[in-house]
Amino acid sequence: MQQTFGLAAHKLGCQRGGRTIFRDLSFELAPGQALLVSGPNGAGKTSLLRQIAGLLPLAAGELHLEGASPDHALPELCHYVGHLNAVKPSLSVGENLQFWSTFLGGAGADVRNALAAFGLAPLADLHAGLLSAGQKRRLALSRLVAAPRPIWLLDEPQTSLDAASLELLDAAIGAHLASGGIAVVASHTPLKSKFAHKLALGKERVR
Amino acid sequence: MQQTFGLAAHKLGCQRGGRTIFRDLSFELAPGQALLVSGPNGAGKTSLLRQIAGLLPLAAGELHLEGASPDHALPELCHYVGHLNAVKPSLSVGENLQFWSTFLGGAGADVRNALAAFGLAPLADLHAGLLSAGQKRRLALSRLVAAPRPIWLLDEPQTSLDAASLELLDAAIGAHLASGGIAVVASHTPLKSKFAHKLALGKERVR
Amino acid sequence: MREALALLARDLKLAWREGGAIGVALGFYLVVIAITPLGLGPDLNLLARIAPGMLWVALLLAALLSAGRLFENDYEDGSLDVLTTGALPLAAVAAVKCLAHWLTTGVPLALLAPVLGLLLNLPLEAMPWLVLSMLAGTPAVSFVAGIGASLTLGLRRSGLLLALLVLPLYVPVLIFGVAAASAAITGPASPWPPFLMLCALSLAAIVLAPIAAAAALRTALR
Amino acid sequence: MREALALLARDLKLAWREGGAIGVALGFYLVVIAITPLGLGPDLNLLARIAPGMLWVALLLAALLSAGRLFENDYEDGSLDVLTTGALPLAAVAAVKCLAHWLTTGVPLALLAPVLGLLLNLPLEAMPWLVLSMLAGTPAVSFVAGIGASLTLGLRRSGLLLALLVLPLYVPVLIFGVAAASAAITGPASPWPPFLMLCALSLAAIVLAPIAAAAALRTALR
Amino acid sequence: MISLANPTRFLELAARAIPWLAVAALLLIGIGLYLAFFVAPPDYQQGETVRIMFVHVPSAWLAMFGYVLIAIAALGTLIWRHPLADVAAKAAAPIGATFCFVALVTGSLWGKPMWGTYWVWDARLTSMLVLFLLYLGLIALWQAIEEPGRAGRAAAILALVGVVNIPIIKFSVDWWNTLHQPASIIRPGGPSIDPSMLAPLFVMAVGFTLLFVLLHLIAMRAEILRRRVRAMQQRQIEHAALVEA
Ligand code: HEM
Ligand SMILES: Nc1ncnc2c1ncn2[C@@H]1O[C@H](COP(=O)(O)OP(=O)(O)OP(=O)(O)O)[C@@H](O)[C@H]1O
Ligand SMILES: Nc1ncnc2c1ncn2[C@@H]1O[C@H](COP(=O)(O)OP(=O)(O)OP(=O)(O)O)[C@@H](O)[C@H]1O
Ligand SMILES: [Mg+2]
Ligand SMILES: [Mg+2]
Repeated sequence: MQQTFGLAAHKLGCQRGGRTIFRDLSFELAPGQALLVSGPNGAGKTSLLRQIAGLLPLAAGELHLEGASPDHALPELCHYVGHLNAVKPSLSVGENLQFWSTFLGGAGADVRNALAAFGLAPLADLHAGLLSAGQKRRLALSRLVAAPRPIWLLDEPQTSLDAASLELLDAAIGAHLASGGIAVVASHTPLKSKFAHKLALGKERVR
Repeated sequence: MQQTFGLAAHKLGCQRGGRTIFRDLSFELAPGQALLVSGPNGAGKTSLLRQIAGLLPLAAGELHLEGASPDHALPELCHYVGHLNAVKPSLSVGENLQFWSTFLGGAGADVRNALAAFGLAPLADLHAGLLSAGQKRRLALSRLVAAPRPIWLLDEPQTSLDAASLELLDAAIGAHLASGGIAVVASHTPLKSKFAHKLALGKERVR
Repeated sequence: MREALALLARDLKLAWREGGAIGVALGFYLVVIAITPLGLGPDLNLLARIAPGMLWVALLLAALLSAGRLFENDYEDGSLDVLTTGALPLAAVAAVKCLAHWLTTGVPLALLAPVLGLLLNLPLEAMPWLVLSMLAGTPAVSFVAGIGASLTLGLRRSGLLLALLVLPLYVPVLIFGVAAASAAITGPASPWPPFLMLCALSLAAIVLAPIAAAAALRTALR
Repeated sequence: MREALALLARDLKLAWREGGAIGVALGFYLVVIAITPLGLGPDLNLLARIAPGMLWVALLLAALLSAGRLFENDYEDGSLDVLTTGALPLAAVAAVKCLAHWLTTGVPLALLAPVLGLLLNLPLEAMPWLVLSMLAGTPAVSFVAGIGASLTLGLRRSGLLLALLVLPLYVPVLIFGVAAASAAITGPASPWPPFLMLCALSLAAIVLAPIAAAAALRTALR
Repeated sequence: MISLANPTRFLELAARAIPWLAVAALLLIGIGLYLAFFVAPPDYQQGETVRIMFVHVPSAWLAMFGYVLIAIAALGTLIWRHPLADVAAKAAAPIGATFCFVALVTGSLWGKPMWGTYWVWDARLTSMLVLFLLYLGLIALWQAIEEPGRAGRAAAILALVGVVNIPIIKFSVDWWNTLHQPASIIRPGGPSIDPSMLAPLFVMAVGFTLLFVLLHLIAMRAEILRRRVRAMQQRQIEHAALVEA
């Protein structure tokens, strides 16, 4: 990990289609800390992650990076792994990851380790279209390792992962935090990795 | 629940793209019993469910319904809730369920209860496109209640459900079994409902 | 039966809601007809002469391209999986969806044709036959498109591939359709024979296409 | 830069893999040209006269319809979300994707045109100018299509809607393109002025379209 | 049938047949060309260019033959689930398309002297062109679908839909335009062309047919082997996976 950052949110607000999803949301993450975002369906977990990734405008409040020179744009420091996997069925598993690695600014070398990190190495030459749900998910997660970035935004990363892969995921997150990275994870089911902060969204919202 | 059936599989085999996913798979489910299918990613859980639903041809073995008159086709007795939700973004939540209810042979009346059963009643008039991941999932699950069918095939039903919704799911499955129904559930994470049988796929397979 | 009606109702509703599919097909039709004279030059006699042909070709394209996603959406969001578990046979499902496509595309296009005919100064007396022939021919268009759509299900670029597969099959419809319309203009031949041929084609398509489509859908789903 | 090249390479690879998109566009072009005479009648002089127009219109359709899914696939599978987090500005991403579209569609179509010209017995001496004008004009086609594709992102039936939005924008390209080609046939006017106009249009599109497209993509993603 | 159903068996037979076919085809075509160019007289109205016919007509026939072959194979795929039917169809498509293309090119080359233009929208030319388009569609579909199983079945369905349509198309196109001279070889009244032309024409026809069969066998063999390689690679991948799991 090159440089480490802190991430702070101050009184964030989120609106979608005119409805206020949440407001006055604040948190601070020092390097090496992780935030667990939980909450009922529709509480706004995905929305929050998309705001951090710069995909959704902030309705209120601000986000800022501590220890970042002005030329650092927040989204370019983030890995966003959403509900969708960003996997191309007609490319091989290896080609998929290779592309993302280069595009997200990783060194090509990392690809093999990244696949190995999620037990996909043996499937490297398989068409990604043939992967099962969990295998696709793991391919998406391997992006995290293939291109080192200080901030990870994970939206229900465990979706359809088997026990063994969960271990691998925890290991990856652990390593990332250890090296001074930051992780924001939206999840319903608990993860082993220790979270410095927990954020429970929308207790009061429509379930 | 109108009539109850037993479901028996004898030495099932599954092939996809020339590869044998599993073979010699057998189980018997009496009315009111449930089967939990577990196994690593790529073990063939989805494939098995699709075979029972008649979406995937049996490479070997046979499936049969006990207590069924010949004019009963297996797929028409099954509810299939797969990885995808079969939700139309441009229809309202209510319209979505209403359609499936009629199409799958339920009485229109059931719709409201079905929505309530998964805590969607307040969202009935919302465009389904605006639903969050878990809300969509719950809409898909509410099909189960909206049109009574003796056999439920659920592929990782818990995906992105919050704790409260998990309760509702367990309750629904329980009621279904109690009324003599059958359920085959593929899942990585445990469910409260008691399963008469467990099937662990592909211990040795590609992870 | 209830199932079939429910499905039909849903598809009509979706066609209406999702980006006003109908309006879009009509718009495409309009635009294609409108830009062609720009390509061909403004000579009115020339335009009048080729009008029926242009109108039919544009109609085929508009109908075909809107057919691209005939099953696609249901396939991508998993609805098709569930549709196969209904009491309605898959062939019937396919037929209903093609019917919905005809109602939302074929009919409006046929009814719009005369207006565009004016742009290409098609003689007025030709209009009735133009519309009639189109109403008679478009069912074949929609149902054959259904076969193509089911064959190209889930493939990328399916739109063009679909056209490539299906347009050659439209040759008879095109020929008889144009013949009927232009016979009404130029005579002396009566427009009836080609018109009846169109009806025959449509009937055949309505009967046979759903079967082929259903078979194709099954292979796409496994 | 590495990013841009990687993206370009990926898109070309996908275009190649996913249903041989290139071949399909060409096939579509061929089919449209092949069935039109069935509508218009076999008169060779007539066909020769409208040949440049036909070829251009068909090319516009082929290019446009293949542009339908320019961003669609990346949007549906979540790739677009990740593409925005790259170091490459979104406008550059859009530009690269349009460029890939031009390489995989515009260029092959332009090169195929003369062959189809034979079918419409376009005089041989017109061929070079036809191809040149098409090569000069198709970048504008691809990049403008990019705007349309981004605007219609995520809408159903986007293909037709796209055509509806974009075809009017193509009017200038169509007019100058046809002018260049037919000037070469009939004379006396020189084909140069329209040709240079085409180049100008393409340059403008290459500069401006990506910015508009990027803005549209942002709104589609929120 | 049974014995052929086994690809291995088929490979052996093919391997044995191919050399003989090659020799026979080349021999016949050689003779045919000799007759065509040095024996057959120039046509009194068409002049020397008539010699194109000796390539043109057989290729045109084989183009049609190819599609029929594919359709039959399609039945094999859909009804009898014959393992080789799919391979046969897939292998036949490009070959048929090529012959179709040759017919079109020779035809239009022929057209230049005859009609002063490379192309006329005559009934037979047009329907030939449509046939070519149908071929393109089939090939495109095979290309577009990754999984061999689905590709085979889809293409089979399309091929059957195609054969059902071809007569209708032919009829409509004839109806549309009946300028081209009527088919004068295949017709109830029997051949009406000068025998001195008929002989070489038939030699060529037989030679081309053998050539078609030859190419088809080679293509089928290639396809079978390609699939075996594919399967082997998959097994390797799985094996690797098992080891690491
Ligand atoms: C692309 C161009 C052409 C195509 C696709 C085409 C198609 C065919 C076909 C399918 C046949 C064999 C079927 C049958 O004999 O009934 C044939 C035969 C023949 N074609 Fe063509 N044709 C083309 C151009 C021409 C031209 C330019 C001529 C010049 C006169 C011509 C003259 C003939 C003759 C004389 C025969 C053999 C006698 C006969 O069957 O009538 N064809 N052509
Ligand atoms: N069309 C296909 N062709 C070839 N192989 C396929 C195809 N679809 C899936 N597979 C393979 O079949 C195996 C089983 O897939 P399946 O989706 O049933 O796994 P699963 O148990 O559902 O996994 P998950 O828990 O990740 O959903 C996987 O290894 C996958 O690679
Ligand atoms: N485009 C939109 N317009 C209006 N409302 C929207 C839109 N997208 C989402 N919403 C609403 O915003 C709320 C938050 O959605 P979001 O996806 O962030 O929830 P979530 O916490 O991720 O839920 P889940 O756990 O199910 O993923 C939901 O109630 C949803 O209905
Ligand atoms: Mg979410
Ligand atoms: Mg699965």
